[in-house]
Amino acid sequence: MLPSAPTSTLTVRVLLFASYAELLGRDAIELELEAPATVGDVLDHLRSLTRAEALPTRPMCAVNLVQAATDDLLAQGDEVAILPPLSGG
Amino acid sequence: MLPSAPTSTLTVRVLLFASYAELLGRDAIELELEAPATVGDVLDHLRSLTRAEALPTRPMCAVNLVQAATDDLLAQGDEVAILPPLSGG
Amino acid sequence: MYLTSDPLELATLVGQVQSASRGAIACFLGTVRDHNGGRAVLQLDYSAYEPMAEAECARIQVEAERRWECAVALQHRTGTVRVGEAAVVVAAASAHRDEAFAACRFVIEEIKRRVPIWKREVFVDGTMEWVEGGSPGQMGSGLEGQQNSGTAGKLDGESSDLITGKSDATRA
Amino acid sequence: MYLTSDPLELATLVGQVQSASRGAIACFLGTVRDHNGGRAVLQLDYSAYEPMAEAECARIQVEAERRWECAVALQHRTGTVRVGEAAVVVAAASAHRDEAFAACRFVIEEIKRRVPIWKREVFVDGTMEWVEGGSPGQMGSGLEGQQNSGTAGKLDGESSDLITGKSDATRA
Repeated sequence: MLPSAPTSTLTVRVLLFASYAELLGRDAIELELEAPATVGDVLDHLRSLTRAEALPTRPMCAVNLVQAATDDLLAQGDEVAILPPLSGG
Repeated sequence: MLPSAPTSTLTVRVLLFASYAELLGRDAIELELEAPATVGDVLDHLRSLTRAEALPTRPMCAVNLVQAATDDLLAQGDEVAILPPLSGG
Repeated sequence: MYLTSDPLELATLVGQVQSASRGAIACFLGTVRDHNGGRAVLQLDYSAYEPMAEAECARIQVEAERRWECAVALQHRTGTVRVGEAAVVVAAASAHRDEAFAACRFVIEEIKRRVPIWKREVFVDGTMEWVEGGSPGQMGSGLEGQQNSGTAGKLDGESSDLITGKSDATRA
Repeated sequence: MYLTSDPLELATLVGQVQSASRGAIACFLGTVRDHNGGRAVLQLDYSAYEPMAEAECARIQVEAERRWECAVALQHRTGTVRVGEAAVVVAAASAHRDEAFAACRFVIEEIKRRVPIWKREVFVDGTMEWVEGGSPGQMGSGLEGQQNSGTAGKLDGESSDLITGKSDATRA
């Protein structure tokens, strides 16, 4: 985040699944982030909670049920899901 | 058959299916043929029982459950099946 | 018995091929359609050269199970099969879905190509037609199938219930 | 609902796609295998990002039904699925078997590639492993799936129940 960023904050709900949920010991986290915030900021925060290398550099993510990129901007109330490699079927 | 063929005879059972059975009004015929006899001789006989063009020139045939060619020789007691184009499934 | 006059049960065939080591099961059902060539179909009447059809189905099963690492089951109805009922069912189970799909597809194609079974379409208007439009197959003897005209069995152009065309209510 | 914790019934899905105008029905069942990588499997535990998984399954169905002239049904289990039980079932009905097979195959491939579902293998010896060896897919948003390492979620090399590898008891 830039030093000149406004000091307003936004809250997002982060969902964790499968091995990521196990890794972080929970399946959901409420995060308050300084705006503007991106998916990557959420990932940085998660890395601070565990060993940084435990999450891949660019895990698959979704914002409000739609797949998202690491530099996508977040809005207040967004649901951010961090998805391990899929293994359905 | 050659004029010099031996005059011994053999009996075969001819099976007819589907449209061929309907064409000839029966589904089985006992035929006594002069030996040596071929599948083609059976077909010639069938053609004499109906309009010759009603049977294709070389219908699919089987002798004793195995597909046979028109010039295959027959033996006493053979089961000769004349098979319309298949339409299973 | 590969041929039966009883209704076909997909679950029964799946149960026959399923095992704890084969996780992929591909199946095919061919059911009787209600229309063919714009005409309303009531039912299909299947007849077969039964001993040869049984032998040919067994050969198809063995060939599929040898060619792919799989277990195969197949059944075909004889007699009257009504609209919506299954005339043929195939199930193929393998450890891998590529093999299961390939074996299942092979079996249904070979059934249509090689097994001496014939169907007659019975239309709602009471007319009937033998379906003989399929290309003749090469059966287990290894001999080439003879080319048959699509109108074999046609009787002098007037017996419409003998005319055989390319129509096929189960040509699916 | 495309996801369910109840046992899957192939006949139910076949009934959903079957109609008198669609005579070819191709199906696929993926069942839990008893062994994987030489280890005896007891069960698989499936979890899902349910609202996204439901949306993705709906998109897959629509895509298949638009691309081929067919009707498609699919269901995936969640929760515990025991050895021999079906984890995923697909049925595709069309007037023609080419379309039915193609649609069925497309749907199972897309389920594996795009639907946010994860499985953990529970072995007979009591150990567990998340299965995360699949290549990440491209989901409905149209964005490219990010490349994930096969060992994402691995905790410092010592938590064997978190280690994710290429093993997969339903990789069929």
